[in-house]
Amino acid sequence: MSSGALLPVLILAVMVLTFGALLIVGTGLLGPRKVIKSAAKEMPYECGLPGQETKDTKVSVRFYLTAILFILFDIEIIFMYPWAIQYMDSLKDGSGGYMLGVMGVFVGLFVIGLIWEVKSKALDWK
Amino acid sequence: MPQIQLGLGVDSTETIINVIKMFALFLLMVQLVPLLVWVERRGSAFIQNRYGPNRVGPLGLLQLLADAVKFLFKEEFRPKKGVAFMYYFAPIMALLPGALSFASIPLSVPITLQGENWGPYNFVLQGYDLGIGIVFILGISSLGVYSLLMAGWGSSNKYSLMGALRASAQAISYELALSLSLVGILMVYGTFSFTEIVAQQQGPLTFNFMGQQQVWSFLPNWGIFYQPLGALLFFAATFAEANRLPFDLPEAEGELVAGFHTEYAGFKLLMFYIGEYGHMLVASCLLATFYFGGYNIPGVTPAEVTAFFASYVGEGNLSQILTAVTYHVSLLLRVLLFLWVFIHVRWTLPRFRYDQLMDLGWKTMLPWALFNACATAVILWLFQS
Amino acid sequence: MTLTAQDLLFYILGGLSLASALGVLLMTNPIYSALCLALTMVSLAGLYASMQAWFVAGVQLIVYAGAVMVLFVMVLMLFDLKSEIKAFSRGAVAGFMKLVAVGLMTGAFLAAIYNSADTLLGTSLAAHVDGTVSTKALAQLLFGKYVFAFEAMGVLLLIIAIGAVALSRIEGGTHADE
Amino acid sequence: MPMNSLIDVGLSHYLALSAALFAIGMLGVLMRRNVIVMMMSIELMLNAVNLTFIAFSRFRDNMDGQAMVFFVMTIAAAEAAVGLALAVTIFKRFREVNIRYFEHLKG
Repeated sequence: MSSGALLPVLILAVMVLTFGALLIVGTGLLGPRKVIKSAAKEMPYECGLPGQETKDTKVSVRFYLTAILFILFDIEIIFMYPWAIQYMDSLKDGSGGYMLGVMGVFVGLFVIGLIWEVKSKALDWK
Repeated sequence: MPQIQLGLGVDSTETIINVIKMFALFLLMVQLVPLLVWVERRGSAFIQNRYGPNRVGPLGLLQLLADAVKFLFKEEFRPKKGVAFMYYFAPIMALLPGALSFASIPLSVPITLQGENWGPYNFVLQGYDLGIGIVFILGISSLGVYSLLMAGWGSSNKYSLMGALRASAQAISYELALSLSLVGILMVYGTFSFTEIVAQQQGPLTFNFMGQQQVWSFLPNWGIFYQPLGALLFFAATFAEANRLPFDLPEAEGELVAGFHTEYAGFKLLMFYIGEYGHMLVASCLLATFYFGGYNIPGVTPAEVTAFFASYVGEGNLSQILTAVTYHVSLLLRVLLFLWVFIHVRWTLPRFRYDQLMDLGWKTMLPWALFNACATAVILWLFQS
Repeated sequence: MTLTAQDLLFYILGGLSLASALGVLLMTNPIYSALCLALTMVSLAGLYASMQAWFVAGVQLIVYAGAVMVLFVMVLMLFDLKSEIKAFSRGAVAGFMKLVAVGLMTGAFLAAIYNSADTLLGTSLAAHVDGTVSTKALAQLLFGKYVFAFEAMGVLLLIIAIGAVALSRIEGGTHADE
Repeated sequence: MPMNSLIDVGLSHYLALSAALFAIGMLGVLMRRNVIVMMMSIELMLNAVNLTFIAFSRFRDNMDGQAMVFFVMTIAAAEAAVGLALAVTIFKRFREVNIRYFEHLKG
């Protein structure tokens, strides 16, 4: 099996999706047929309180700010992967110091960004 | 019809064997849920000094079979205002990350089987061997967030949407610490593929200190001795990724009823559990592969084990298969140990509050992971020169 | 005439990415179009992997499908955007003109590709490239030839991190007094 | 290797696919009214360009294409982050994510 072939991944994904779909359709068919429809049952579950469908729930800025900061720091980590992979080789052929310097500057910017985020209370979840 | 060369095997029999092996590995993960739920209920009972399920079958083992059958026959329910497609696709999507990641982890030593008519065929207990193991698993586990968001949005319930957003915010914050702790592993091993990482962990602990080789033969050459802090960060981050206590606030009963899977019942809820336990299984396998020597048995090489079985069973397929089984059992012991740690922590540690949880992720785990990566780089540079 | 795994992959993933790209365009509910775009990103990652660009396929999965699209879906879910009736801009004539313009442009691209099909072919292709080896070659390039661009990326990401937080804190605005 | 041989997939097959994706992305930007969907179409166009880079890097056998894809991804993600932060701020102010409201920014 040539290592690195992508087709098995697709085959497994299709198998998993059909397995899940069969499960859902199967439980649908196996369950009791005469489903008692009642408004109370259909309402979203809110621990017994009558559902108040307020127009716009209080929108917290924190969620999408965390997602934005996640993207930016994730890319900085992804840039570290190629560097980490060849770090041992560059140590062996003597260019370790240069590699360390290049990544030191990059990680320095990463740390400055992180410190600024923490200090600017962007990540406080109060 | 053009003859299709799939990447799966030399001839059609090998391809069929590989496809069956892949599905068997997926079923191995799916049937793990009843086992782990049983261990969890008995274990928590043991911790809280009570019995746990013991009515149905010996030691309550069949309790899970009874639950599964009960779940199968539950009434099909969907909230009226729910978004049908997303409501049904979310549990299916929850299965995908665990299955695809588990299939890429090597579970045993590759062996070669030889029959009279079918040629030498090397068999490895692994779904598929992608050259880039680590990056693939990180990519697939970052897709797990979609099943949370779809479940939250599909059940059109204010609380489950909030639970889904909280769970995904937590999952992505801890993914940073997870991928940063892997940078240390990449530096030490210099490769992405799992088989090479496990191969580099054989033999006694050898590292070069100030230029000359140091061999400590009493310690195995495991990753934990190179990356102790990395292992701790990795394990803690996988707790948060799998929404396990102490990081399971989004699903906590007290907080948001049951978070994103409030409106789910029956087998759909069980599929979310399969996803969660699958994530736990992958995390334990990764921890064993990176830091505890994968399927290596310290002090013994695969050739010796095959020779040992050959002396009893005679040269041929059986001794090869027995070697593969022993190496698989050695990995399984480590994985079960870590799964027990997952369960043990659930019943001993209290739950974090949400702001503490996010602060821990961003303000302590991420800086420590960064420190670990930089410290590894500097130490490697010092030791190397 | 053997259909190798790579051709099969190209047609499966190419079809999947085209279908989901059309889904992004045609779905009126923005959340469905965001999920279709996520599916496009995943199928493109598969296409990169089928072209033996292993590390970039992984990065595409992690960065695009796993981070950028999660941000889009989260923003759409936070703001509770139902499917809009007037999803497409009005004006049949304007719409038709846009379609013609894009059609002409794509036709020009395809004609250029078709005519230059034989000149574009490069050297013989390595059937299988190992993921780690190709990433090391990429790293040599990234820290050798493009080291300045690499540092510029670090600065860009720092600026965006500060900018996004500042943007989310704006209270007033030109019409704040209304 | 003219394009019409459908069996062995060459460089021009990938280029044709990325041209189609680019056209769909452009149509998305021109036709849709919702700002966030327009930004998604821009992401789609950037991905089509990435596909071309990877195709050339694969069939001309040099790695510069993959390094360029790295940088395009960073810039696209940064653009998406700032674009969405802007759209969210405007949405909170005007309660509407329609492109027409953006003229208020003329100031």
